[in-house]
Amino acid sequence: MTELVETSSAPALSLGRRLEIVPIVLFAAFAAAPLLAMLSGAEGYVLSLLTRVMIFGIAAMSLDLILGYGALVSFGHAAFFGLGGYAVGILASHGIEEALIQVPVALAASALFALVTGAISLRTKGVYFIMITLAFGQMLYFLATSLAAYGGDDGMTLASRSLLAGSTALENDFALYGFCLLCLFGVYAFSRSLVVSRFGRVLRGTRENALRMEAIGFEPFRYQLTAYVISGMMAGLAGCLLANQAEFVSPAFMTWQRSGELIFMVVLGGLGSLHGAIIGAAAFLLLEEFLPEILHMTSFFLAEETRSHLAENWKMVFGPLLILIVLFVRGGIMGLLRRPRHG
Amino acid sequence: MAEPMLELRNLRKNYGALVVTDDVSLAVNSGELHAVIGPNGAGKTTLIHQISGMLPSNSGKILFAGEDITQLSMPQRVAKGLARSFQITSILPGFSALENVSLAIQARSGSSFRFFGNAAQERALNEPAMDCLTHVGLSARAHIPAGLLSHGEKRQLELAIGLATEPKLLLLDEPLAGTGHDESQRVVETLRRLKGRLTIVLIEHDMEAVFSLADRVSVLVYGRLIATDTPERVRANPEVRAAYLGEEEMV
Amino acid sequence: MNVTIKTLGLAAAVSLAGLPAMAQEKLKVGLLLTLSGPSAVLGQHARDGFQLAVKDLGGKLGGRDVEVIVVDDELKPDVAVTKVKGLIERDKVDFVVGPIFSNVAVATHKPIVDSKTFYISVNAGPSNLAGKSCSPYFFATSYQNDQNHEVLGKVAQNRGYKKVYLLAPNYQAGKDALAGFKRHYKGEIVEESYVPLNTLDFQSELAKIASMQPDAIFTFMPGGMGVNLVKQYRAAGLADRIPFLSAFTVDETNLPAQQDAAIGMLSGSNWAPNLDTPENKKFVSAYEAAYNAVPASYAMHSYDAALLIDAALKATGGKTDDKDAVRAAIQKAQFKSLRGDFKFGANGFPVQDFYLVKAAKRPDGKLQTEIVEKVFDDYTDAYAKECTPTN
Amino acid sequence: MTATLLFVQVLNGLQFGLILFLIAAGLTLVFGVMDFINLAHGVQYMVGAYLVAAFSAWTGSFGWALLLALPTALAFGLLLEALIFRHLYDRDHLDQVLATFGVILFLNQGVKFVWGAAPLSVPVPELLAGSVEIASGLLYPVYRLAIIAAGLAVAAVLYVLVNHTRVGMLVRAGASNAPMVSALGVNIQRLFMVVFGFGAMLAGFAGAMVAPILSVEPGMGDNILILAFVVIVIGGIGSIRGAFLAALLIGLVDTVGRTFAPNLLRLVLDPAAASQTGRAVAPMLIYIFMAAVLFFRPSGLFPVKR
Repeated sequence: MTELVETSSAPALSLGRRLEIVPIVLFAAFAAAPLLAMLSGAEGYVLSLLTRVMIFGIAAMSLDLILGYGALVSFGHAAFFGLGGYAVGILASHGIEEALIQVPVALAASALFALVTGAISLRTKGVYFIMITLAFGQMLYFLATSLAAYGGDDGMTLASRSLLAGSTALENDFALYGFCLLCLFGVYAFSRSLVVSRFGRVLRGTRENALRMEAIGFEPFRYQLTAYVISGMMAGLAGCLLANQAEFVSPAFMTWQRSGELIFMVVLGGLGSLHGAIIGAAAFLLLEEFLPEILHMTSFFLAEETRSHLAENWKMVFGPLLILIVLFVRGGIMGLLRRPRHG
Repeated sequence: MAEPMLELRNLRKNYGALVVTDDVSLAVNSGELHAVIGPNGAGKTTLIHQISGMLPSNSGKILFAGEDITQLSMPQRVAKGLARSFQITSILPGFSALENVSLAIQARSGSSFRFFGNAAQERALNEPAMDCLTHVGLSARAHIPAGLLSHGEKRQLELAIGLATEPKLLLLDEPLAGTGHDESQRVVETLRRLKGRLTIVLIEHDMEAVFSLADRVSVLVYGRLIATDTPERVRANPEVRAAYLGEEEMV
Repeated sequence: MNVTIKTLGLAAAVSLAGLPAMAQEKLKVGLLLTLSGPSAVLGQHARDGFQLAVKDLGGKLGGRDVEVIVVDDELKPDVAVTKVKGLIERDKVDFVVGPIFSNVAVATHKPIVDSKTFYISVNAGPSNLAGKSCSPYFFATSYQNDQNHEVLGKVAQNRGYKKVYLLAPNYQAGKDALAGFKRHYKGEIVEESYVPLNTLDFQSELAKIASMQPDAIFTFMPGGMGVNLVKQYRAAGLADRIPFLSAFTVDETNLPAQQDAAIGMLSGSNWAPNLDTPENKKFVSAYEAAYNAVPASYAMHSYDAALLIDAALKATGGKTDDKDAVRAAIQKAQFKSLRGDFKFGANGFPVQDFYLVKAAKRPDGKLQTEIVEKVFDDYTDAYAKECTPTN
Repeated sequence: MTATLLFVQVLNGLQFGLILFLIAAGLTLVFGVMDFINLAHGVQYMVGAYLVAAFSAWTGSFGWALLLALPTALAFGLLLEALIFRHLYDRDHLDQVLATFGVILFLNQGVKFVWGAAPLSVPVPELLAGSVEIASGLLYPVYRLAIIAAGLAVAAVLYVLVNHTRVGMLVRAGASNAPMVSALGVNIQRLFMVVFGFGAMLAGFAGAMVAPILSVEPGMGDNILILAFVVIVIGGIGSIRGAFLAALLIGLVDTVGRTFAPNLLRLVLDPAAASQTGRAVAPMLIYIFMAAVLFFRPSGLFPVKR
């Protein structure tokens, strides 16, 4: 009987293997990017942009964990970004610049916030869940704007990046890039392990049919809350990194628009594939950065003034682009990657 | 006889003025296959929901193997050995048939707060799951996504999932509903094989199946139990005949 | 002149970077401004003012052809940080001009001055950049944020108002504004009221003001909030009974929407379109002709920023390599500022005159602010003494 | 004096709440009947305001501008429905969110493209320009009273439409069970169109009504959209009655709470701490209120039975 188990699971596995090429290429590209950055002559800029992509990739992936695998649409996920950022900022302003202290504090704060708000939010379902997570996100946002001692609305600049076990290595853009890549990979590997683990299987099962899961003896609440806490901690980690990348913390990290952007990244990349979320984050940020220029370049046949006008109004192109993606590409960018193989 | 496996004492469920089940008292003996029949709208499914813990009761008590479980949640009751199926098939359509069952095995074997290791490849889970599938005759379809199974196969699968929780008591809500003749024969066969090995409470409209399988039959009309007895005597009960008159033909 | 939005994409930057670029000959100036969202109009004034100056100077600054690269900070500080790195490292700009908002200035200050690029603010003047965190690479052609508010505080004090009602949005700039007002006003403050940012409806505040009957109100309500407040203040019949003092609330970016409701309302400023100098008259009429709007102070600051760069580079012979020489040239730059007298203090902020201005309708029907009286002469900001330039 | 102040604040809360209701009504219907999350509902409010601004500049009369803006807003809503939204009804919520966010980006930039970034202004109509004195020295603008009257009138019309007409019956049925309605042989596509167009027009009407008192600017619909979502969630999705009460509650909590929260805090804290805490808490009030409502009533105050 066990033979049967292994042989007939083969087709499913090979399909899985074929798709494995996407994350491999993705991480290889991230690993190779610093070389490219050195050649570009604008390494600080390229690194800073790609570091941002990876940081948002972590945050988007953390959201995908509960959104794609748990069907929990958190509309307040940017709050964790802020928690992570402010943990770094506030500790640094009191002279504690050691990442080995800052990061655990950030994770603990995120976990606590997720535990409390998650326990309340998970009482609700569907759109009510979306809105109650938004409410908690907004509360934290307004709390941050009222922290006059820490810059209030303007936010605060970090004197320097965090120390890593006493060394100032992270001041180097390459080192920070490497550190973020390591975090991204770590979070990715953990998430991949998580979704196929016993825990992840319960989470996925709950997404498909919560009642059935209860009828075989699982309390969905406990698993969803745990997932929410884990996801919040990952996003909190991303917040620590963002504070270090921008060397700056502000309430703007946690506006509801930012939470919305994270959802868009996940959906854009394709739900429930983890690396899809990273790709979605990359697509979103790179489009935001380069769409104006792309428009400017591709409209070479128009008058210069019209071209700048077009570039300035890039959102008039970005908007319809999103609509077209939704209408014609099911399953986001990962859906697009998958499609030709299925013929 | 030892104490009953399941005992209901004056169980009641109402939505405002609408009383769905009223003063239901019933004892199901260990090892018995106990059928609950009644016309449409009699409150049979509600009764199952109350017993399984999906719906809270307004008053009354539920005792399971002598223990009061009235206040326990559904998952807690499952952990005590009380499993159920649903009238409208409830499975995980995106999971393979095997995974559907092995999740039920997972629920009772060790912690599910494990974040590492591929659960789909745990032999300790897959092998007993495969046994359950074999038991209901679905082993050949183990790796098909459950959503793609035929209706009858889904009913079989639900049975397998129920069995996988290793219940002492199995609550089955119309396991034959919507199945074709051949499929329903297969389910009846499976039930016959299970009979005696565990206690079963069966709700079913198919009277042929009920009277061929059941040790005892209870009749629920307008939320009240009007009779509990052996199939033969229930069939002869004039009150039951009156309740069913015009509803459907008694066998 | 060659005004372009960033011309090279990432891919292009990567492939072309090795080549000796011809553009190296050109002077590059990055404009970092808020050009999207509700506050975009402020950025537009600043952008247009700068481009007008470049045009008036024949497409050259300090004798060099100039390429102006405009980027939108989207009013997101962390986005701005990345955009700034792009300007500095990819586009290799010699100057960054901008931003409008203080939070963007605070966030981008470090990467810009760390790279030893000159940063010339055309509006934002947060207190720490004027004081403790001042930098030899940061200059402002505008003011320190508090100064316009101080003008009104001084006016309220001079006019002998006994009771003043203060109103500001509940965020840092709002708190700074009220602090600035109180620096020179010593009378009674009947209420210090903070409303949530992006408040649209001030009816409840107006009810409180009407019931308290103060001698004047002072407020800081930038953007759409200011439009709403002014219209509602007028509609509530308060405008003729209780003087309305404000900063960044009644200006040329808001007047087209406030219309007649704003007429007679008082503000503090370092300039007004009707300031009587030949340069200013020429600027205002040229701006109106080109952009069909009366310029606001943002346009003036950024026009001046271009004049400043032009004057400084003329002094260095067009060279930008010797940072100390450029800095010295900026510090001492001689140019005809649109506002008349202009010189830099030690902290890189201007020492200038401030006026009480009043919204008025011109004969042609357009609205603008007009000077009522000079309040401060050669005024230095309050934080300059905290600035001890080091690097 | 405090009593008058309270009265004025209640009037303000009422006015704000009614504007919110006009927007939330369409949103809750579209959501309840079609199970469609329309983030672009806020930009329809903005479009209404811009239309009135444009038409009143053209005709010189607010009345004419309003008369022209309403059908245009309706037509615009129907155009969006036909071009984009119709293809999204059977998609999951996230797809709808993403696509309608695209519409927001496009239209926010679009109005800036057409009308410029500077806020526009609409004069208060001559007829309603004055103020009435409601207590000595306390003036209240007539136009705001007109908004309250218009809002209540629309609410009454909606009540009649939803409860006493055939379309209303279908809408109510659709909110609780859409498949059943289509099984009854109703052209569900047309019902959706009607509901959608009507919702768009209501939002446009709200935008048109506030244009004379608020600045008309790009992005003006974004924050109000979030508030409208707060309203429909508190009210219970699909419930017009719930939206009405929740909108008034939110209006009152926001206006009255903001003024009196610091006063209440002063009872327990010293004045400085009270005003500081009050300042921090004020903007959170409606969110705290929403979280509290959902804590005790996870499906809102008036859940539609499904």
